[in-house]
Amino acid sequence: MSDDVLRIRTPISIKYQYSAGPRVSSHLLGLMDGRFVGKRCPVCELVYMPPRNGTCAKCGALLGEDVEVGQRGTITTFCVVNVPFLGQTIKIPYVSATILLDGADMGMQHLIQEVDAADVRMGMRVEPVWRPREEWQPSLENVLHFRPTGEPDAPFESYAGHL
Amino acid sequence: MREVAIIASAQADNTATTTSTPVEMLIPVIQQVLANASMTKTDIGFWCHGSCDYMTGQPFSFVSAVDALGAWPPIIESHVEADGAFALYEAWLKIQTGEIDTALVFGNGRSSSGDINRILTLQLDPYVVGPLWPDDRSIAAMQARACLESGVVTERAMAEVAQRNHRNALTNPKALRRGDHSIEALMAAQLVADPLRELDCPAHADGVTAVIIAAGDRARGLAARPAWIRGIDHRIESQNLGNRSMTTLPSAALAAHKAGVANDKIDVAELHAPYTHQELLLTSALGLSEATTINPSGGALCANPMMSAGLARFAEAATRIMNGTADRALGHASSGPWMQQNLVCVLEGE
Amino acid sequence: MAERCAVIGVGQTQHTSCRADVSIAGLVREAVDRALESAQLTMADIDAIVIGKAPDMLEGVMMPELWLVDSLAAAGKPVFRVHTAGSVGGSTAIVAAQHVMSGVHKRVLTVGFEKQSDGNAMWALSVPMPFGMPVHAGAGGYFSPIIRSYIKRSGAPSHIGCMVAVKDRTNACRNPYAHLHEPDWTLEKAMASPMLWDPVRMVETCPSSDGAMALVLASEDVADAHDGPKAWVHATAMRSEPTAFAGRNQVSPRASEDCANDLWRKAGITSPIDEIDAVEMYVPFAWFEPMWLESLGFAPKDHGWRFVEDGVTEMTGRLPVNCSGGVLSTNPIGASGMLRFGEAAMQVMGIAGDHQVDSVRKAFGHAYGGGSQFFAMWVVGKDKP
Amino acid sequence: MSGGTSEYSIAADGSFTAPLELSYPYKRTVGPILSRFLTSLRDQRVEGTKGSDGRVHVPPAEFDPVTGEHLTEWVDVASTGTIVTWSWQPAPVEGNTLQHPFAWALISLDGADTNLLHAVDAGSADAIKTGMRVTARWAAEPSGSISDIVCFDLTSGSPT
Repeated sequence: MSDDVLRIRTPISIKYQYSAGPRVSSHLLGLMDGRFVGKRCPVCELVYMPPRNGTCAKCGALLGEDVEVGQRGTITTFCVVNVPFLGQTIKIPYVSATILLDGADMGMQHLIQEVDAADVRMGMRVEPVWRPREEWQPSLENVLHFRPTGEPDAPFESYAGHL
Repeated sequence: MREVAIIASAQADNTATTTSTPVEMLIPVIQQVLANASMTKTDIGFWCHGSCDYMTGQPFSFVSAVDALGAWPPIIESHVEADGAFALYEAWLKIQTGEIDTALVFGNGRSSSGDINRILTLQLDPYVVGPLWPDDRSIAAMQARACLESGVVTERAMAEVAQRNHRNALTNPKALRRGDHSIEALMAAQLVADPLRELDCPAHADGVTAVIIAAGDRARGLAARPAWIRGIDHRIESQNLGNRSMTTLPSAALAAHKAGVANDKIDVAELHAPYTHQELLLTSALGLSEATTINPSGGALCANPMMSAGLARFAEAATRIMNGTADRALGHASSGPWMQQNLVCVLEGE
Repeated sequence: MAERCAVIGVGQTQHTSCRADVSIAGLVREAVDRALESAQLTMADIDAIVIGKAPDMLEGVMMPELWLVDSLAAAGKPVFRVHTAGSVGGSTAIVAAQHVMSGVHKRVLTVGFEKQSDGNAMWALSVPMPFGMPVHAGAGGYFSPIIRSYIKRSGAPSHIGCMVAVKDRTNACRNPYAHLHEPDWTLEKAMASPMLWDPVRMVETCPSSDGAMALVLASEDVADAHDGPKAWVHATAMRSEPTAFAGRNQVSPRASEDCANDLWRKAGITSPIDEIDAVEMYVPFAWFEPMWLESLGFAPKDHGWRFVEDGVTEMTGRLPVNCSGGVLSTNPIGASGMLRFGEAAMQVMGIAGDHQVDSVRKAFGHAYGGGSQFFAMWVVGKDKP
Repeated sequence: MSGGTSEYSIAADGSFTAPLELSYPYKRTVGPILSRFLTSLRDQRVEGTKGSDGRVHVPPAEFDPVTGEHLTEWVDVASTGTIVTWSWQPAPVEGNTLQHPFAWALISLDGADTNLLHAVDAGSADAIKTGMRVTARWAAEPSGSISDIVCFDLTSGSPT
């Protein structure tokens, strides 16, 4: 009875209109201008870059003033990816790291390239490599990846509180 | 059973579309309900949230809602993939266990992100019903015709429901749709899903509702006139559209019986009936009489923020108790095609 | 105060990557029928049903509890749906227990399920949001940096994760329902397993499973009248904290520590390592076993890995952890938490078969979800609380 | 780029918005009962299961909705039936079997005790009435799905 119907295809397609919300507009406009613009929480005064969905989760408060943070940052922690991940075109192994940009209080995830995966370290200083300006969109993907700056590593204490 | 009462509520203005993120919509309402109760987040023993991923198309969408609570230090919190009114039920249960004395419950929904009538198709049998893609409005329309042809409702009665709710909404600043329409105009309006007309169908909206409940003397200390939950129960019935009464709501009738609706006169009832014919079915299933004022807020016909509309009914009913305009009120929430699931709550003043 | 509540029925499905022989309803009923049988009850005896599962997008059915009503003969009953991410199975069992502890119901059926093979977990777990960052590495990419932080902080040797993986995969061979039955793992072989998300090896990750777990919870009078094995609920606890904020400790989230402390206090437990006889812990990546041992108060800070290395968490050890094979061997997301809670109850009831630990008086069930931010735990025991 | 970022637009309040489409090809294992029902449909036959109360369920119930027992007894039913109720779909949506205006109807198939939800190709809302007789229109290339019945056609003759 191998001819029996055992499995059916039931494709589901729903179209939505997504909105990033007004509070991240300055952040996205900044990215379209090659700058990292985060926001400060009016309560705890910590700087969120990126400003997530416009809120400080710790305080349950709407984020306030814009704060442009530095282009350079520190790798707080990372993982070396050896699995060809869904839709991922980068050749493995590659490094996905949490990067604490100078002046920001929260790390963000991005790629580390132009260095052997085995040489990536917690504390390593990195800088962004931007796509050609004409390709810029309102997205952190305007940054192709981060690469080492060659500066001395940041001491563990300087980012221990951000692990 | 411990005495539990609704002591405060807050709602966002219902809107047709929203650009704010769900979290940005939540924060002002959470802060407002706390302010209305003169409480701070540290006074809340338990937080419970009702929402649905398919409203925004984002899996785990409720996770970011925790960002709106300032959940630090960590909180006791839970989530139901349902209307916020079911979150209130979970909180009521938790208070009954004695573990907590206060809870903040909230529901948020966004009907404007996608085609809500299509999204609701995903609630149906995924093998032999959903794949045909019948939309929510068409399904409601089949029920409406069965009710009309069996004489359970009339076109005029449906028009009167639409007229009353839209008139009531004139005094509800939160409502999305309102107006003073003549029966003739309503009955002459174009059919959008024969036999349904536009104003027979819910005003799908984006909205947020938050409610605070508290036990016994804690409630008395927090509100001048708490809305005491004297009975609360929810029941479900078969979803099978082909093997189910189209003209009665047995699950609503049973929930009403368990909640003790008939024990005394109901002054005000806030019903989560998305379509006009469904309000008529529900009114009879709940055993409500002419003596009961139905939907002074305009109900779901004038603002139906999915996953928040039911809790909004509870908030509206409680408000009538708390401001002294009613002594006994009924709050109702429903879910599923043809109001498959019904939650009934009887509120009383002291 | 709370009414007493006991688990009097436990039932789970055969778990595998694709249960091609059943529909979603058939999968759910397989677990439910077994739970009812062990509780010596029928569907008609059940007062209320509490259903838990992870994102509806995994199967593409919105609020599936609604259309499952007929398959559960639930018309006329209260049916309640819980969803708290990966912790959902645990949260659902707790909400079900509250249906009894509140005094509202006497016989409550709860079930957690996931039919992941109908879709693809990756879809639901990583929908690319506009303006967002692309997911560079999936769940492993999210959790392995946290594991790296733990390793750096605790000074754990690199083979600890593999030791946990070998233990759980070996334990799973004693559990007929487990998804993975791989008897021939050795530490050497595990260390040679491909490094997917350095420091996480393939052997240290969990599978994607179809499966369901169901429990029958009963009030004190019903449980007393039940002549089969039972596990009394001694305490339950839940805690949540936000996914991400500046300065958050993701290795040992405060919500985890607060939840455990609250649980031990409610259960009257002063020394978890001495008073808990069996642990079913939510370990989707092997390294989380030592991390949770510390966070939950079983091991001193930075010593969790020593417990693993010294065999403390082996089935024959002082604190047997995941004798069922755990999440590392079976992972139907919506059911995984309830599997932990249910397996803990099975140890107390003495019905765990070949993975039964001797003379278990108190067992611990644990689940967590989201970005290590939602926690649900319970302690069940042989004696009334 | 993630999601529909490249198709972004900016709202009045400065919010960036973009389309987000959830589009997944779910493949469902159907289990023994639905397998037999769908296999029969592919052969242009309609079968239902008999409930513990003797009522015939079409589409088949895997479990009795009242007692919960596993249902295993099969009954052949006709591919003709009577309209129990209907509504009009003026604007078909993606996924509907008909792409021109049609009626949704609950149909009582001859020999069944439950009603089947399907489309009726009635032409216009004026042409359809409750109680009318209908006949299944089979798909030219059946695939073993509910869509093997493309829709139902009104059969000549007045309402029964």
